[in-house]
Amino acid sequence: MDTSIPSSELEALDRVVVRFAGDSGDGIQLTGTQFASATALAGNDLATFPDYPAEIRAPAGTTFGVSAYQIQFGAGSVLTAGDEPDVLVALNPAALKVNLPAMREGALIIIDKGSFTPRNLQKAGFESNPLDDDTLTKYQVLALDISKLTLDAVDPFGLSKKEALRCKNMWTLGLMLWMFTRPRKPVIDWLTNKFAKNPVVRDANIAALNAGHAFGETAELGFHLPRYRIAPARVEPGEYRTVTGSQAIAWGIAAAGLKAGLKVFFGSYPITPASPILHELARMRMFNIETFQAEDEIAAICSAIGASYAGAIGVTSSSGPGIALKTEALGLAISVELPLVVINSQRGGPSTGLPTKTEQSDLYQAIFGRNGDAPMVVLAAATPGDCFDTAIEATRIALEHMVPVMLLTDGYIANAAEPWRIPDIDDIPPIANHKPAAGEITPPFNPFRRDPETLARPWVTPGMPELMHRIGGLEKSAETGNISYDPANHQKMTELRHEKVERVARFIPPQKVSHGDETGDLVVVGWGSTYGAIDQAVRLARSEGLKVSHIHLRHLFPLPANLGELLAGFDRVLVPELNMGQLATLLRDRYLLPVRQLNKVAGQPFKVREVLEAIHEAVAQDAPKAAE
Amino acid sequence: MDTSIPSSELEALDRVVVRFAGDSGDGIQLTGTQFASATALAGNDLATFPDYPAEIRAPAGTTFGVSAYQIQFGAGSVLTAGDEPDVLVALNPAALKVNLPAMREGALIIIDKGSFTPRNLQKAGFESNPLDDDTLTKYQVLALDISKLTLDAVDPFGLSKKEALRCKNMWTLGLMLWMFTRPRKPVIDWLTNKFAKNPVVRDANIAALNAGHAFGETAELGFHLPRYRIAPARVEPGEYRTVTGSQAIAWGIAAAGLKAGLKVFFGSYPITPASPILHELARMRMFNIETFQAEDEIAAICSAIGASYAGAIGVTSSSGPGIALKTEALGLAISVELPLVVINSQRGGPSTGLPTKTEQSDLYQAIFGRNGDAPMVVLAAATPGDCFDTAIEATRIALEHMVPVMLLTDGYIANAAEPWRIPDIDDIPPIANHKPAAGEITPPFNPFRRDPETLARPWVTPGMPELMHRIGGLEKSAETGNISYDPANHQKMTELRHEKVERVARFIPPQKVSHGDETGDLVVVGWGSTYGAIDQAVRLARSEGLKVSHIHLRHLFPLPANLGELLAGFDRVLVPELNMGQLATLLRDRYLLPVRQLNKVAGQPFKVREVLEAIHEAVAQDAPKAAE
Amino acid sequence: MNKPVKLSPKDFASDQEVRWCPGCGDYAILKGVQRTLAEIGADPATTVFVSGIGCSSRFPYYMATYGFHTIHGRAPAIATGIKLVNPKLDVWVITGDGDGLSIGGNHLLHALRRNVDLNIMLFNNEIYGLTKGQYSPTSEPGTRSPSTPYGSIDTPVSPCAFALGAKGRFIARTIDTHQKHLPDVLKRAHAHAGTSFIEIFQNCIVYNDGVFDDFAERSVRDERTIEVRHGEPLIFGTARDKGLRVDPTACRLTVVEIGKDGISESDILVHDETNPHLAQMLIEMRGPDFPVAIGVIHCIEGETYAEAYEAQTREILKKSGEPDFNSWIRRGHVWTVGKDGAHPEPAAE
Amino acid sequence: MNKPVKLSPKDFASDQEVRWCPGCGDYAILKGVQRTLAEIGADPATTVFVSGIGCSSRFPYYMATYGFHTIHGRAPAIATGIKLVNPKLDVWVITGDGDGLSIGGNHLLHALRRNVDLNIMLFNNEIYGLTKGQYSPTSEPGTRSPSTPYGSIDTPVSPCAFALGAKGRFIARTIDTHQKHLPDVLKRAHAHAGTSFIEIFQNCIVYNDGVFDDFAERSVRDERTIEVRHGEPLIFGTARDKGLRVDPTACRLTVVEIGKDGISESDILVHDETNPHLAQMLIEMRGPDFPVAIGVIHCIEGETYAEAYEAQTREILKKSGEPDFNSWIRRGHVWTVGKDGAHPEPAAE
Ligand SMILES: Cc1ncc(C[n+]2csc(CCOP(=O)(O)OP(=O)(O)O)c2C)c(N)n1
Ligand SMILES: Cc1ncc(C[n+]2csc(CCOP(=O)(O)OP(=O)(O)O)c2C)c(N)n1
Ligand code: SF4
Ligand code: SF4
Ligand SMILES: [Mg+2]
Ligand SMILES: [Mg+2]
Repeated sequence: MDTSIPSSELEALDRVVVRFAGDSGDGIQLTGTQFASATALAGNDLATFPDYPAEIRAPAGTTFGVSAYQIQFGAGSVLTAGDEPDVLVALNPAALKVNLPAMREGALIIIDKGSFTPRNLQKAGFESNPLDDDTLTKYQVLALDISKLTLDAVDPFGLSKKEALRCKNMWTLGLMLWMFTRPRKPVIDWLTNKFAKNPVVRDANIAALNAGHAFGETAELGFHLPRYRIAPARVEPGEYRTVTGSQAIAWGIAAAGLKAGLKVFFGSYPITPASPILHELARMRMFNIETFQAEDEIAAICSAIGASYAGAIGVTSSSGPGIALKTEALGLAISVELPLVVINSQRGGPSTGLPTKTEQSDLYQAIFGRNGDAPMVVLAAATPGDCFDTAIEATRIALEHMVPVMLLTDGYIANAAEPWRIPDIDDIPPIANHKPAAGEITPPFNPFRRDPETLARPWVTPGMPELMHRIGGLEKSAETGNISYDPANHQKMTELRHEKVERVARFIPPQKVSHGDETGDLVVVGWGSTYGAIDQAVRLARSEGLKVSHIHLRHLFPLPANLGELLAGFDRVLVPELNMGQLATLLRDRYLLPVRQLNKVAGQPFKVREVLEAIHEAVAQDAPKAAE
Repeated sequence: MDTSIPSSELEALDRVVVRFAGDSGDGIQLTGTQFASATALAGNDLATFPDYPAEIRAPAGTTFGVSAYQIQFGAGSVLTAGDEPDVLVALNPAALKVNLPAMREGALIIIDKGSFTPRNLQKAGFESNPLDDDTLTKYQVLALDISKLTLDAVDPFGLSKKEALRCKNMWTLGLMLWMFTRPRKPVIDWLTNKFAKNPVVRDANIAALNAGHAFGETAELGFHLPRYRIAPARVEPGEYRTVTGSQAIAWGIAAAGLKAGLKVFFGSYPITPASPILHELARMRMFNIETFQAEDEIAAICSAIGASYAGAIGVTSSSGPGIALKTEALGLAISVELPLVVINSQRGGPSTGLPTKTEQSDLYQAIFGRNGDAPMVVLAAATPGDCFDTAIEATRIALEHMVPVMLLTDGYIANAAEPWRIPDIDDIPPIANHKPAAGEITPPFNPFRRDPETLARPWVTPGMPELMHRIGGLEKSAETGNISYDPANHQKMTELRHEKVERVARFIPPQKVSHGDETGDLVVVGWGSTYGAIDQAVRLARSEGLKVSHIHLRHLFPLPANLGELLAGFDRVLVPELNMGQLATLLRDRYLLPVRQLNKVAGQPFKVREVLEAIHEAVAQDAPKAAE
Repeated sequence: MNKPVKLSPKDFASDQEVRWCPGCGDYAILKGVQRTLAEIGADPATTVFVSGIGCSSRFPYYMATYGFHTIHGRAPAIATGIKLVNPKLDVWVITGDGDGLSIGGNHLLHALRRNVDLNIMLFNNEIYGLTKGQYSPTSEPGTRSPSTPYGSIDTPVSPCAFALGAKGRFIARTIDTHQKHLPDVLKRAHAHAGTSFIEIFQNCIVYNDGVFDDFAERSVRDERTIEVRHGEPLIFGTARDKGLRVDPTACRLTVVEIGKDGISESDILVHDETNPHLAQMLIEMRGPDFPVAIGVIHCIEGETYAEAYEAQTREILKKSGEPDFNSWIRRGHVWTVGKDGAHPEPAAE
Repeated sequence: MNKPVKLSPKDFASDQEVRWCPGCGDYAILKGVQRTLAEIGADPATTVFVSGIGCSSRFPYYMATYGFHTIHGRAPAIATGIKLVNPKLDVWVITGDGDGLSIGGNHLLHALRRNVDLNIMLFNNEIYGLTKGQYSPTSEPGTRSPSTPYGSIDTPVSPCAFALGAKGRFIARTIDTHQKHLPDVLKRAHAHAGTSFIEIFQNCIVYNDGVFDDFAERSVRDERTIEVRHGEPLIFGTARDKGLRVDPTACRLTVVEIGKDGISESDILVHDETNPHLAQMLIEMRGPDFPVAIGVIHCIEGETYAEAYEAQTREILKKSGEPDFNSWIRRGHVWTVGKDGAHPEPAAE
């Protein structure tokens, strides 16, 4: 174990990966979030990866109770939370145990040695104290008694020992802010606000924060602490904030409602990791948003269908198991051709699976998972910020094409934060819909008379005089809207429902190459939250001189009209996915291309390295004959 | 209109298609079923197609209230109910109206002119009486006042007019039995049995039947009635009966239970066209079968999962919308790796769709329709009789591989009847399972320790001493079965679940060519109830000299190991389906073959002609390069 | 078409041919509903019928109002979405004993407890009509049906008892063919703000003919049912000579004869539709010893879900003032990057 | 391991570390259940715990019996399958207010009315614990939670009232930390043949701390609850000086003071657990005017589903004799085709 930390006054770094880890009771997520905020304010680009246990409060000291928050930040563009941390903060033995395997050799590990009691060591499954044996020889270790330092710092406030130790995270945060030259003020503001009603706790936390910072500054040890400076990133001018995918989805839906001039009705049932969207929208009632916590996911989607039928924008949201329950009702929405937005924040499956972990394994379900021929539009968001735009896009398609739209995100982007250039609502174009103006349609009225371009049917809602009609899930006559068992009509309506969805492709922008040239040896095709990892891997590969490009799909069904052509410009196609190969199926079915898969189903995002290795392997192979 | 029916004493025919049609109140389905029974007893091969309205008893005389029953029978092998009827029996104007478009020129139409009242004509939408105008010029018409003839025949029994007219169908049946030289006795036996408690009605019906027969025999008209003889089919020796797909499924499940030596627990919720399976199994309690009508489809599958967990064969059954509701629970069954048989009697979709019509549009849902990576075994039955074998096969796979299995049938085979060589239960091989013998496993017990060949886990059920353990839908450690959030473990378990299903391919017979050579210009690949139409079309095509073969898949997931090789032996692949191209997706994904689709989504089975035309078109095209 | 001042029942009939079996009790209900709507002066354009799946659920097709024939069991959930988005609509839910109490029981429970202002009519024929006669959750034990060829063995659920247990605030019962009673009950239901639950005994002539004949059949109806009315004594019988009382120690209802044992009309319990305990006792009554209670058994006022929601929204808007989306998404830490793309150095600490 | 003659509560603890929040009421329930099983001499090999999803539903992992942690809301349906297939098993269902009464309400209803012999323990903490504190169908109106930041507006469902409306035949209540009361109630539930429904007031220390303190907290418990016992007068209060009576004209319960206005113990209503009307009144009681009823509120005997099923099966088997599959599939018209593949000509008619 190397404790002689090299001294370095403001060592300049290009990018750093820091991982905070501790017991779920240690307030790690708060620490991480605040560090991220301060980092954003320091002008760095960043990406985060919160990773916490499924238990609300797992028993203290256990490995399964470890909560972690990883952040990568830097002077250049940062798109993932980083493969391997440069710095680990471990607030107890279990946190060290769980996170050590992820560390690169030579990384800096900051440890609260005060928590390394025999009982905690045993709970973490250490046979001997890693501070005393050779467990940590490959790393730089800074073992401080953070517990004691915190207790000393907050001593004046007369807290109980338990309460006092709760400030440990702020002490640690103070030290980290010093180490990476981040401002303390936003954290102090936040504490002041959060504990407004409890001034003692507020002051104790601020004192701990300041003490941690002062510790760095005064370096009470026999050695110098390292200190780093990471230059601000150069980004587009504008106002910025950090945003998580859940926030951005909620705001996107709200913005779409405003731009459509319609009420948003959000029917949902809580489920991890989808609930934060409900929580955010529930607070936004003043924006003509009604949230409804239904009795289950079926009632949630049904209430949203009812809302759409009545003329609002019906939205429902869940994750895998809940989306599964919505399957039957989705068929109804498709059959009666009402606008509807269905958000799936994917998580590890099958079944209850890994509720707090990320995965992309619901693409099959989104595209194919219904009885009958029941095509629907499917979109996916790529980053937390992209959630805002994709939510608006989903709503736009739903309203302009009178179709249900599935919007896929996942546990990773739902929780991860990134700096986001805050849009101006006035810059967002308005969204049209198919409600007839008064008198525009006169009886006899066929609810399935279609717009010739989009094939959308008119959106006649109860309350409109003289246009009373009946709809339902039985097959309807294309001519009258009445029930029809006629074989030819069923054929026609089935084809119309397909065609209507296919036509959406005419109204979406052509697919672009996200990075790289329009032709080359290899194209890496991704979708959803793997954006960052693929982008960085492709950039690295290109910097090695490889002819690799990156295409990232927002529109998964229908696929962009020009995608086939684009793919034809490359010798090989690599599809990395956090599933067993679901987009791969789509591409093979549609383009008969021999795509190569990179599949990871571990509840974790891709590491850049994993994608890069797959690129190397793919390029090393003989190029397949054009049409093999 | 040509009323001069050519006389012909026992004209010999090779095969005939007869369609009975009338009001839903006319007893058409009974008439058809009895005619089919008598036909089967006469030694012909046959296939039937019952086609009735969704309403229980639609208002009399309306077109949507028309019920029809089509039967094809012949001296050779008969696999479909026939494209176009040679004979139509129309018991009211609406029946004529609805069915006339399906008739070929020159067909014989037998009409109850007694029902052609102005009111009925109007309800059917005839502007003038088709018996008087030129509507029927292209057909041979035999217009009898069947109503009056029936009333006369049953006059002695003192029935009300309404009751008396209910015997119309038996009069008609009597005439048809005479016309096609079928025995009357089975019908008389059946009537005797059915109306045992109501001798007046019994006798009236028998009198009507006899009167219809006598009418043919004595030919009270100024012209001779046609009479046909269809030689018996030459078939494998054995005992025969007619069977519908629903019966055969029920019996197959029951047989599998007996051969496995296990209780069958059948949890179901009524839905068209799946309910008859429940009805048949409910009667079979003495065979250690427990049926449970649950409160909904979710409870139905959950009760079956509970039953499997407790050591019985859990089976559940529904059609599209109900299967959709089972999606989430299916994920649980996949996750906890319990045996389960899920039967989907497909019907027209999406949503409520066309409940009484047939379709094959739930294949996507069966294979892809779940959250998470959740592969499951999918089988499909090809004919009513094949339902028996496929049900046994589904149960065998479920038990021997400890997996849920989806078995697809559809409204067509569920209701259609065909002669079936009755098996001997003693000839069916026993079915093994993974329950440990007492003492075979000793603690510590890992519920996910797998059989090295099948990867099946042991089936330890509550009540077994000392092997207590906990399972659930959260991810489990491959080593201990306890909850595990470990990334590498999730990867491993996901791969194991895939591999386990893929390995089923090692235990199923290699795919055979159903008809034709192993190589050629074109292979027509089908699945499910389209078997008959494809078989006959391929035979016709081959008789024209075309190099066409037919492959019919029972195993849809995993696909048979040798299928790719087989397909490679043909220049082109044609996939006819009663959907928009779902098997086509599977084949393209798996084999990157440019398959040609023939899709019909009209709630009706394929006509042989439709498949034949598609074969002609496919063969007329340039053969694609091997790998285009 | 100009809206006529007063519509007749016929004006509420759609152009679709009615497709129930001849003799089905649903026809009588349809007639009663059309009459009720005419009598209350309903506007077809603001009236919506929402149903699930079943014979009963075909109902909306026959009404010249807005109509949504949805999926099995889910009508209350869909109707909830409709009503919450547009509280001005008159929303009627049509369901059956299978649709509402088998697959749809949970949605019924939650609509009732939330007190969404819906009028829910449950056509109870104690059978699954549309799927050809399987027993339903309201079928009597011993019911032989295609799915219970040896007789059913489960205790039926009582729709009104269930509704009461679900905190239903308006619970009523009527009979399909009782054309004097049915519209009156529907009018009360319509007038009630909040979820109104009406169980209608409906005869399925094909699969369960005459199952309610012991009390609903015209000739025995007066003797075997009791029409309860708030504030009136609970008297019944063709001769109006029988009444109900509570035995306080046994905490149960008893039937007494007026004029016998010195009992007079004034000794008879007066119906109090606001008392849930009395409601429970009335709901449970069944022959041969007790009459079957019909009419408005339970009715208490209370804020509806939409009312509470709107009141809350007004408060929120009062506090929030004119909401500004741009500021909403700028709450918390926001920083500005200048034209040159450069970021101000963090304040030296 | 040889089965010990008598197991201790610890023998019912599995080797898995318990993962609830420190201070969660679930710990007390776990302890109470382990004690109960030891005391009734349960066999871990024939005992099964089935649960849905929620904090409460993690319960099975901590029991050294068979356990199935299923999916959200569906435990009663899965448990039904288990029990019907193997009636010898002791099947316990663990559910929460969200699991059992939100998504799972329908299955609870049907398990109850069918009278499947399950012991259903509903841990009511009036909140969604596992998903981090959203309000639940049992939350008091006005509950502020992440999904109701302005306060909830719906009327909560009362678990026991719901169970009663669902024809539940065994309905009881107890309190997580009431370690004398809880095992007694569980023993009664276990002894009861048929569905036993037990609502347990459970404190969620993180998201709904102290929500039952007004009656369940140790210091007020005796005063603010009434432990009902069949055949005993309904007396409560630390001084046992208060009791319940029925007002026959109002058909409601009233609280009276013993020793005041000439009221003595003998005037107090005696608890009759077989009376559903009394049960309803007891269930509805809530402070400040009434004590909260705990204990076995309602219990009536009746054939269980499995018993009825088995009795019916015995009858069927008696009639059918040794069943023969080959004959079963040969009922109706059967014909034989000879070796030569030829078929006998139909009898000339
Ligand atoms: C999801 C689903 N499950 C099952 C069905 C089949 N189904 C249609 S109606 C019905 C029951 C109808 O019974 P009820 O509600 O009593 O109505 P009734 O026909 O008696 O009026 C069933 C089981 C369906 N359409 N959808
Ligand atoms: C189908 C489905 N929907 C939603 C969820 C998310 N979820 C898990 S537990 C829960 C509610 C738990 O509340 P409760 O039953 O009261 O249990 P508690 O945690 O309070 O003990 C929810 C909504 C899920 N796992 N599955
Ligand atoms: S089956 Fe019964 S409920 Fe349905 S329409 Fe016919 S009579 Fe009415
Ligand atoms: S969240 Fe509440 S119910 Fe869940 S474990 Fe924690 S204290 Fe218990
Ligand atoms: Mg019904
Ligand atoms: Mg709870």
